[in-house]
Amino acid sequence: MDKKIAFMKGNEALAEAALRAGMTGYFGYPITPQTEVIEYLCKEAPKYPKFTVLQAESEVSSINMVYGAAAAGGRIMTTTSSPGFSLMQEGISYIACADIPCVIANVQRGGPGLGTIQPSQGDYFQSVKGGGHGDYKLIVFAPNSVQEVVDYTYNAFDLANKWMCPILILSDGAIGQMMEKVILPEPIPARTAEEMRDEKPWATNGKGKRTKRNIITSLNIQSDAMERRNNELQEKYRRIEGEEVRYETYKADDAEILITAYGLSSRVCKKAVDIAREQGLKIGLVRPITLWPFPTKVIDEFASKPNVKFFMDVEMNVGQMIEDVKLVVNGRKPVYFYGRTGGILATAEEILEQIKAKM
Amino acid sequence: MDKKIAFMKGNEALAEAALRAGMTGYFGYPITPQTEVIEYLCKEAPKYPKFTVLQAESEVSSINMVYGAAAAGGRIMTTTSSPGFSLMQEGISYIACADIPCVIANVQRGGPGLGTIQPSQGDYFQSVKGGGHGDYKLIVFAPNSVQEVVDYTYNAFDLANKWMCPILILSDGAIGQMMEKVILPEPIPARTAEEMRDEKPWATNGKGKRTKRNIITSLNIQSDAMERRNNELQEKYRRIEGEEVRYETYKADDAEILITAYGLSSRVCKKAVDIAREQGLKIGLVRPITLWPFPTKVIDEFASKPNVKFFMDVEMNVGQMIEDVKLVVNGRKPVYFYGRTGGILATAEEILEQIKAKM
Amino acid sequence: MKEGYTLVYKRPDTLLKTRMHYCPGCFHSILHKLIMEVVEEMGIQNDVIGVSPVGCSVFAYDYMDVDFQEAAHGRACAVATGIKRTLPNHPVFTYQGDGDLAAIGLAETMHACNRGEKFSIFFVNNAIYGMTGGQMAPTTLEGQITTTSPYGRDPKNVGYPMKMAEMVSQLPGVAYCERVCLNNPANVRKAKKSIRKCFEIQAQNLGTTFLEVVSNCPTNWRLSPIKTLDFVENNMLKYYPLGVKKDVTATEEK
Amino acid sequence: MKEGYTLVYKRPDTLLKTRMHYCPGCFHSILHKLIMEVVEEMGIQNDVIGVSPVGCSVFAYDYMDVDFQEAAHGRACAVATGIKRTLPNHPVFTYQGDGDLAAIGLAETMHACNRGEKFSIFFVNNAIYGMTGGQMAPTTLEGQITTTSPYGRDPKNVGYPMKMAEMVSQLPGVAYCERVCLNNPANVRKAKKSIRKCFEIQAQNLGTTFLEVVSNCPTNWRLSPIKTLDFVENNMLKYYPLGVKKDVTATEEK
Repeated sequence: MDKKIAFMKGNEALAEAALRAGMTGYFGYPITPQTEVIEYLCKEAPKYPKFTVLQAESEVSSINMVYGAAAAGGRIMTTTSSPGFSLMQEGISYIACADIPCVIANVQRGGPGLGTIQPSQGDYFQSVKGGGHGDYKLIVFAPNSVQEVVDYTYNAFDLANKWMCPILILSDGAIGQMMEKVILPEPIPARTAEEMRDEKPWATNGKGKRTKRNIITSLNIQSDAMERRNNELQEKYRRIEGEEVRYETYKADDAEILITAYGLSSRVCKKAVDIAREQGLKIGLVRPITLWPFPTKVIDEFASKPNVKFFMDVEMNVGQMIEDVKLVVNGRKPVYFYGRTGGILATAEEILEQIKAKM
Repeated sequence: MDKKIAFMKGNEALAEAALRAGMTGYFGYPITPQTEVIEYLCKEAPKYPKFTVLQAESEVSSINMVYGAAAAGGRIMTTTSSPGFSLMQEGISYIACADIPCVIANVQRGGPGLGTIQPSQGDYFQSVKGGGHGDYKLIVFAPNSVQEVVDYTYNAFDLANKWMCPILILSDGAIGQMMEKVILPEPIPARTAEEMRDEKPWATNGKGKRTKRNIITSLNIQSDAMERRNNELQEKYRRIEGEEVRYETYKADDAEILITAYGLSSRVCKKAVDIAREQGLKIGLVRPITLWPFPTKVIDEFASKPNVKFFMDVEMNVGQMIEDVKLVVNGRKPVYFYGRTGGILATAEEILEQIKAKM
Repeated sequence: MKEGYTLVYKRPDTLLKTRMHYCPGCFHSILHKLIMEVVEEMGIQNDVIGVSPVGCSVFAYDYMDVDFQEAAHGRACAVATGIKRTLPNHPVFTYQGDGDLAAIGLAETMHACNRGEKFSIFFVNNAIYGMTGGQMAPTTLEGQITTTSPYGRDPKNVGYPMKMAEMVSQLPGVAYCERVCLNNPANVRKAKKSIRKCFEIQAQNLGTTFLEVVSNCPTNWRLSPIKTLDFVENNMLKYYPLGVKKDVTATEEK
Repeated sequence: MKEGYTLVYKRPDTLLKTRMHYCPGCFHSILHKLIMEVVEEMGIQNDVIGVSPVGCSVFAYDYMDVDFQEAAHGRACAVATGIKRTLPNHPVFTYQGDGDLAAIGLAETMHACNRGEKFSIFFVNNAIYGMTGGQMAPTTLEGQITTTSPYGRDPKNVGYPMKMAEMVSQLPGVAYCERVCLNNPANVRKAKKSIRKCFEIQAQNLGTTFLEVVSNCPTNWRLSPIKTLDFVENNMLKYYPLGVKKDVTATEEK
């Protein structure tokens, strides 16, 4: 079992990538359109003697199982979809405050409420601004293909360990359900108990030979301690902003109009760019891959360019990332928005029409 | 029992105002620093034969009891504090999508995680951008005194009915715990069952003489139905933005420097303005009372004024409302930030010092 | 009706003439009809409020012609608590599946029953998650294959199936608790009587009424509708014995 | 130790020499000590992982010198499930109050017990919310006055107190379940034996071990420490009878 080419559904590829990344525990609750993740893991589990998969009684419970398992030193993941992600917000706030590395995937569906099981990007704010209480951040990846789901999931476990921070893979029901060809990365050999202890000297895995016991908590009852905790978190976040930004530009160098889009909608936007270029229109795309940390610098550079006329933000919601785009552009250029909701994905032609109306 | 002057704790005043507003049901779970609300209501309940108060088993449960009770036509409230507010996010998303009027109060404490029981304004994003999944909004009031807690709570029930929308009273542990003199408004007489039915013809209170039964749901499985639902919500939100903005300005007319602050921190900022004025510094304050809809127009007007040099946003968090201020200012003037966390409230002198450093 | 004929069976007026989305052979449609027959016979159509769950019966309101609220997954008992405490004179019922009532909603279910909330809970136990496509439920039988127990439910790893009727009947707040089944005409008739009993005891404000309905799932059990009857008889009813688990009115009569 | 003296009692090394924040007369400190004595005597100090709840014992990690994780309110059993499934060879325990375990955490508690998670649950039942200042708990006695039952708990409105030990002992996943008390030296000694039994059965991987510890709350009961002993004896223990509710090892011995 090593590097391998396969034709897989997004959700199953996500599960396989996590197994190959040496995931030791998965806790989740069924919810459409991401239930294939736990189904795949239950089927594959016997091949991985050091891996444990458990269907929790709810998403509130699964995120807290993740909290416990990851604090104990495991490489741990949960996945869910929008309403379930809402239920996890308290737990995520705890995990972020306690500096616990873990991986969460939200395969978004249309909201608000029970909504629809169709794809959506309605949880950008919840994911990027903090759906839970207090000032915290998750590193948020927005893959736009099954291959990227695999790559970012595979790397997420080590990245989480590096920053002592939960990583969120924010995709949607279309990416979760569609089948694409993927190159699966080489499996990481399972760590021994000893290796796990060495890798995570902070984990609550029994005092062992340590001279001091470990405590995992998010409680800081004294104001000055709590402020210190917040300052430490913010310092860490500044460092992450310096090191972990990822984005893609597409035919953007000479563009006069820049589309901003992420995840599923960025694929249609690429097509819109191609059509525009055929028509001689200088349109390009900036695609944030990390939604937080946000690719501020590259958007700032485009906003400064004299030949750039305006930005068009395209999302599958009523306008969420546009706020972050506007905060960077800061009045230098107009920033327009086009979005569809309920699972409807704008067509390339539709997007182009919107852009032409602003030209 | 009519208009009355009293000296009351913020949380008890909130409870009393809700009773005087004709609240018919309260569902909540104990959490510091807002437990006095349910305690007060349990004590007062026997005086109100048509009022029901119930201690729920959790915040997940209490918000869903609110959903049921408000859908059945009651005037319903719940209150909580930050971690409990996170647990309510799924339920709030359902309530918003189903157009159900109700009142929620979040008496904020310091986060993230279990954090501290000290006051905070760390839940601005969660409250204003939508802590739950999907595109929805709550009308958010940020009172800065016990009197305002009373006034906005008292009016919230009718405002919720007017817009078929949940209203959030966003205060904090200091406002909840402090005692101030308040004028309590006249009690609204309890409605008869008949009046309740007439007032809310959409409620699921039994078909009765209606020709059609009522259904309350947030499920819109078909994409076009879900998009229609989202469009209706957004249209409603545009109308709310047109009609419901509330703010206060303080010594702002001739100000060259404008502080933006809400809730508890706005009180210290007023003092900072007073000190500044004594020193001959033209500093003023813009205080959003509704955090959503945000007072865009007034901030926009100040941002256009040639004599305005910059804005200084002051919050008890690491910088949340500042994004909304910046989105309005849109690059015309610098917007700076000063915040403390963990329950620590910046002093007027501290704030003034920060402003002077930017002058 | 034609002259000379006696009416022995009719579709209740409380059941909308809509084609149901349930799979062929699924018991949901029978239970929908029984509840609506009782509602019609008791004359409570204009008073009653139903609460539907997340699960296969999420669309229950498309079929039952009474006021209805759709609850978040697992929260039907919390929603019904809110309704009933607002409208104490109205009959209220929840209609919930096993994932909804026994997994994510267990706290809401147990606490509503413990408080003795005066509504009726119709709990459809088909030992599997239907709408999400056949995952293991808290009530999935030992050894039963589902998409999340692909090698059969292993109690050593995930515990034994939960006997909800037995569990809630222990709570003092529960006035009536029975387990029924819809696998043959005799049981269907019995179930209907029990539904009526739930509403009657609810009207007397004696406490929570809880009816567990052992059901089937042809699609996710991967059995023909006929064969599900065998599985119900030979497997489900062996582990989930039918009968009244609690009846405070019977005790009072003694 | 001085020559000629025999050691009959010492502070366990597993208990940190920190002044506890508990109110005078509160049983928490006794239970902390007992658990740490057992941990020391069994020699598992370097292996064990504790989980503290939200409630008065949120700071348990300040006193017990073992690895500790603080869980969100009600989620200790979910957190412990995550820990134990990651480290199946390590002893794991939760330490929870009644609001935490029986109100907000009921689903997590019942499901962990149903799955037979191999950790020990130490459940401190003092019939009231301590840290938030004396609100009604699921275990508050009938008629008992709390800040949210100011006229006494009325079972007709909010249900009867929940007997958690009896409830969880019904679940097949539970290997050992007992209710103990700390109101006199004999009971303290018994409780210590039961704590040891929990850890021993946990080590044998037989299922969940659950110890309900009937406790007191001088501050919120508004009674002097001495008078809480009377209340425990005359009120708590009448409703919450002590004793072993389940012991799979006893059954095996028969």
